[in-house]
Amino acid sequence: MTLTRTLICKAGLALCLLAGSLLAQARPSPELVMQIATGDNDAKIAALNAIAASADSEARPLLEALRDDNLKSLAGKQAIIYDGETATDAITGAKLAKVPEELDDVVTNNRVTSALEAALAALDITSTDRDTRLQAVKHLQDSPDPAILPLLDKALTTEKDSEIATLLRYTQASAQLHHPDKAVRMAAIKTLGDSGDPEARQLLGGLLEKDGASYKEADGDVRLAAQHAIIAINHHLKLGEILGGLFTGVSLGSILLLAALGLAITYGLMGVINMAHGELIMIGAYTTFVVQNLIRTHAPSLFAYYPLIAIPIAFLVSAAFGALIERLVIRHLYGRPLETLLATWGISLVLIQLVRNIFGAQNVMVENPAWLSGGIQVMSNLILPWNRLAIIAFSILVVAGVALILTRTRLGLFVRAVTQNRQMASCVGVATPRVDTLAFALGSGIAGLAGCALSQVGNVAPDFGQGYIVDSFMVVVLGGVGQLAGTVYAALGLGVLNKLLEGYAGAVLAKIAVLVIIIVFIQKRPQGLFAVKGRFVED
Amino acid sequence: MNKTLTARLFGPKAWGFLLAFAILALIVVPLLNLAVPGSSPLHVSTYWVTLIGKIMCYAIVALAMDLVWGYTGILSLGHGIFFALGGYGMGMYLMRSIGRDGVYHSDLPDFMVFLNWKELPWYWQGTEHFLYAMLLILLIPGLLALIFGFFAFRSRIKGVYFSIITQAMTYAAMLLFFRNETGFGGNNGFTDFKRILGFSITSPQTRVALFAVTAICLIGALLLGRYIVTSKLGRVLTAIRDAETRVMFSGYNPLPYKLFIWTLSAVICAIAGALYVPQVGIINPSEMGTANSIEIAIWTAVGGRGTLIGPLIGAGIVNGVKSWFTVAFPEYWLYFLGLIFILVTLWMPRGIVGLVGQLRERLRGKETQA
Amino acid sequence: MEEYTPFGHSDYQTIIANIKKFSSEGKKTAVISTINGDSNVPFYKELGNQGIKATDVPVVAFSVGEEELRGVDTKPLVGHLAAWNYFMSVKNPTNTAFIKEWTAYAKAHNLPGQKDKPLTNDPMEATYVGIHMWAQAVEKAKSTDTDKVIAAMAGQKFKAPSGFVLEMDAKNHHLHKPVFIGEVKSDGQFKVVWKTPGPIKAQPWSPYIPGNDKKKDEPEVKK
Amino acid sequence: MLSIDNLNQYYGGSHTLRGVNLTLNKGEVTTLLGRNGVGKTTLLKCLMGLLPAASGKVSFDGRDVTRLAPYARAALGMAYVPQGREIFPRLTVEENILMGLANGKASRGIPGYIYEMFPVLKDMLKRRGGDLSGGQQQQLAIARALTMRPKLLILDEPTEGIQPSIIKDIGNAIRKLAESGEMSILLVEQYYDFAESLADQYAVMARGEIVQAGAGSEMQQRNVRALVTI
Repeated sequence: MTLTRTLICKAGLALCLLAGSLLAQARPSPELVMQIATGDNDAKIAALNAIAASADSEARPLLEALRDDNLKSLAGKQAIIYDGETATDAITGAKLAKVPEELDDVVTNNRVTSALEAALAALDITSTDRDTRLQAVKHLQDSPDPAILPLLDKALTTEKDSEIATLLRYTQASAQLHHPDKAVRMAAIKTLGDSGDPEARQLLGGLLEKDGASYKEADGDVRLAAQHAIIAINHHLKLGEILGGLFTGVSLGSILLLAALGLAITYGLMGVINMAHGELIMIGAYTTFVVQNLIRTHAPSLFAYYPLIAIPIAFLVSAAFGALIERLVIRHLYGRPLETLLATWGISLVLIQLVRNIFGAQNVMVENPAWLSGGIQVMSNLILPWNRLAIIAFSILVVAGVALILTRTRLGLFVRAVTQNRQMASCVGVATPRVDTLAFALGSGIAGLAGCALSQVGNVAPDFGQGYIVDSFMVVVLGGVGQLAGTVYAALGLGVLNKLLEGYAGAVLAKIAVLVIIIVFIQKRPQGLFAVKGRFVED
Repeated sequence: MNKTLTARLFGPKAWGFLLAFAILALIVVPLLNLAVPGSSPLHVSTYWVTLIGKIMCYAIVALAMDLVWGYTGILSLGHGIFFALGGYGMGMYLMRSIGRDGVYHSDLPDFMVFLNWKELPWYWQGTEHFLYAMLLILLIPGLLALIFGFFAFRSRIKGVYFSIITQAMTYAAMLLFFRNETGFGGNNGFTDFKRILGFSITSPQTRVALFAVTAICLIGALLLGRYIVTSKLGRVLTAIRDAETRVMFSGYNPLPYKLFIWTLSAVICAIAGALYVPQVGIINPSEMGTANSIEIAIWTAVGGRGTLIGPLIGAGIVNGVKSWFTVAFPEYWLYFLGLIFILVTLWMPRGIVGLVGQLRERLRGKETQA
Repeated sequence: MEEYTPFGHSDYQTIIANIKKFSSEGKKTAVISTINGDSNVPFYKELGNQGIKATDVPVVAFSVGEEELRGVDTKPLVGHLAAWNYFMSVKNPTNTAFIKEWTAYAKAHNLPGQKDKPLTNDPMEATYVGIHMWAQAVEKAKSTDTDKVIAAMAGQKFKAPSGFVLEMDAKNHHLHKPVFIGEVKSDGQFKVVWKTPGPIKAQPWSPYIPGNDKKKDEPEVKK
Repeated sequence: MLSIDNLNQYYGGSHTLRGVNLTLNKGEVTTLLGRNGVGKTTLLKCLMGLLPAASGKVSFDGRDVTRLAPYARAALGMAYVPQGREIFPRLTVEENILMGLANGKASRGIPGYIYEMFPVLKDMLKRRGGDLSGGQQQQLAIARALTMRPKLLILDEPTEGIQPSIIKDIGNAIRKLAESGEMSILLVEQYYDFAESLADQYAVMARGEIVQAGAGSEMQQRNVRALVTI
């Protein structure tokens, strides 16, 4: 693609030179307009590149019309901008008295869209709005073209913002690699080497290629500099890869932690194997979905904050379901853990079908609000997505919250006392059935929180809780019953281990290996990582 | 309680029932299917023969589950793996029996051609021989159970922990079998069988023969179960279930007992799987799904744990209802199944057999009062 | 590069990272996704949030249609591709009627999800065509006997919502269907960017895979 | 204060309590004696509701409590210091004592008299209950029970396995509590001298029955020692 694009760019450059002065402010020539409206994709791209190089702000209506699917052609003879109401001639800008009937769409594909974005970016590079300029320079960075050098030079002279200026210099350097002046080339190589960008590595690699018998870059010093720059970039990329791997592990760990934390409480306290735990997560996710929809229709201005609003609601809804399950079913099965397991499995089936009947079997759409979309670019090859960062932070908060509840509140004190000696707790006046219900509701509520968080990374469907149940149990069993710290370490450990193995063996084998490792580990330490002697481990 | 119940179920009346069942399964059904014309109201269609045959396989599985859960107190949530391995063992033989009649007319099973395998993997060698395949069906699940059980029981993993790791094992195996590279047909598994021991697998005669073999195996499993639970071994197992620590203090090492019944249960399961595959005509990794294994437990619980007849009744009723429900009200099947799970554990801890016992006791109580 | 995940996999961080690394090595990169079902949602969410745009690394999916996109926020996915024999966005009278019929059905039967946002997709269209063809074959055979209907199926024609008259191959009983390639739009629909001029003959064996030349597209006639 | 009326209990096939009758008075220490396995602890567990009574009646403060759960009895003012202490091993000493306030609607502080009675606990508030010595655990268990401000204090062998100096402290504490006149104390003991020194009233159990009862002052005279020692 790079090669063809360069060729086309050259063609574009030629066109521009023909058109006269580089930065002229005039309507795009009729030839260019017609090329965009009626030419084939290559012609469209050539024309768009030409417009990009000229950075002609007069071309903006034309480009925007193309972007918005408003550019039409009339019988291949006339280019018309039609916004649904009025039609104007794309060349003259004159308004048409009557909207013609037989308008053909101007079809674009991804390559054309790419060129179009570059052209729009070229116009935006001098915008007064910082974000617009930043976006623009990011687009231009992808297609460094010597033709836009004058544009970049001009932008650099006025650019005050250091982040944008760095990007501009980088883009400038990318475009200067074939500059006739050796000093300019050396400087450009240095800039690229410092960037750590994999694209720059490609560009630098191009200098070292041979064109027949001779190198494309004739000067040996320049080639040596390029080689060093490539090595520097490789180091940088390796670091990014390692950090990225670590991040994915921690991110998976935080998800496992959220999913397992509620289970750790219900299992640790009451020895209740709650197979419906996954469905409580699912209920939390559906609650988030409902909250999202309600806010979208009733309070659109708050839409950006809907996940925050959904958090307490998801907690309460799942907690209510949990309390209900405890009161109706689990209460009658204490001391019979295996029966509880089967009964709660039954509950999970009923809940799945219930949600299916209400919301349908298909996935429902839970949108990331703008602040949870995209990611932060930490290194050239390392983007940390906001939704994952938010979940890591959220899981830390939830763990801290649970720890606080357990150590600093009366309920927490009672829960710990009941876990250690149920009969004695009752004898000193703890209403154990109430503590059971509350603790189960707390564990279920945390499952709801997990559902709220998971809706931001995964799909939301009636049976999606099933996907987490085996993993959650592994985390709890590995961590050891009744130990919050054990659950945290087990979740993070499994997350990182899983991702580490996935890098070598692929997703399927990694998953199998993790399961086998857990089974073997449990044989060695049946009490888990951080075992305290609990009553439920024995029976 | 268990002993008296078992004894009662194997009193003269029970032998009579068993004989009646044997006659029904081995003579009456085959006759009604093969000899009575399809137009007659007495005709039992091949659909029913297959369905009942399938349910009998499930009944054998439930019985195997009961030996470890009902009698020994070990709840396995991974019995599906033994069932599936038995099925795969039979499937390998059936795939090889297709010979060159597959879509690609190759010596290799179709899926291997499709996946561009050039030769048979080593573990497929010899599977064209029926007896060797039968040996595999017994040995592979048996060995797996033996090794897994040895380490688990030696570490004194019990109760819920054991259940969870059996679930993990089966889940891992399912992922493994889903892979095309594992050499068992990936997610499609094995299907399109043509013949077994040279007989066409779809012919009504073969189907009835398979049905009869399944019935014989079911009766055999029942008699074997009876022999075990009424023996000294059976009493030790029940003692392990009720108070393992006390058994240890009485000088018994529970390990060999648990290991024996666990491995035996796995092998019985595998036999059921091997009988299941030729009747339904397909085996794939979904048999190892989490839900399948848990359902086995519910069949046992519904019928009545710790009794021999209970699991058979449970498997029959749940699966019978399932075949009817999933056709008549597919929307509500999960509600029904879920509620069975909940209600049986809450109100029928001894299952249907226990319920019958309770009713009988109450009736008798009234009689003596009167 | 070829990667597989377990069914129901929900963590695509590593795979997306691998795709990015692959594409950053300067090769022109496209992704062919055969991900099925629910896993598509986490895949596309991760794709969007990791900043992979269709303009850089287009993803062509073989089993992502209108129904799958229902559960995804499509804004970051605009421009990714899917190949099907039918898209809901295809404009022709048969399709308009088909959508209208389905909308009415979903509303009348109070189908959860569908009643608020009725969607049609390729598998639905295929079923619709299939059932109609079967009915035609039954009429032709004047029987529901399996073998007679199979014989009558050969060469059945039906005007499908895709806008073409589909025909069942008389010999191999596959359908001759058109192929569309669509780009995801922000509303979860597809913009058709390429299509075959008409239905193409069904070939079970791709001629582009070596070794398939010996495999016959049509079964030998049974004796 | 507490009256036990024809209480019967069965465990498995055996009849563990046979028609037990006993009345405790306010401001008095009642000691219950008997050899091992005669049903003393079973009786206490029935009193607290940890074991169900098969028949008979337990009334406390004029209320029938026979079917109440342990926590409901605790709320009425019955406190139990079981054999083996059964403190919460992984709660701190402070938290263990605070558990005595579980009944209260709001959490109050630990009452000061607890530290006056058991000064050793004050220095160990942050230690884990399980890390304490046997005698300290015993004091902690009594402190926990007293925090409940009970009307009836039930003690099961508080001297078992405890060093003599602490036994003395515990004896003094019990005496003081009885003398305050607000509470009735039921003390199960095998250590005869200790029991005799505290008893206002005594009862002797054998094979699930109360075989002898009377005023504490008569114990020596009626040679109770011979009934309980081997």
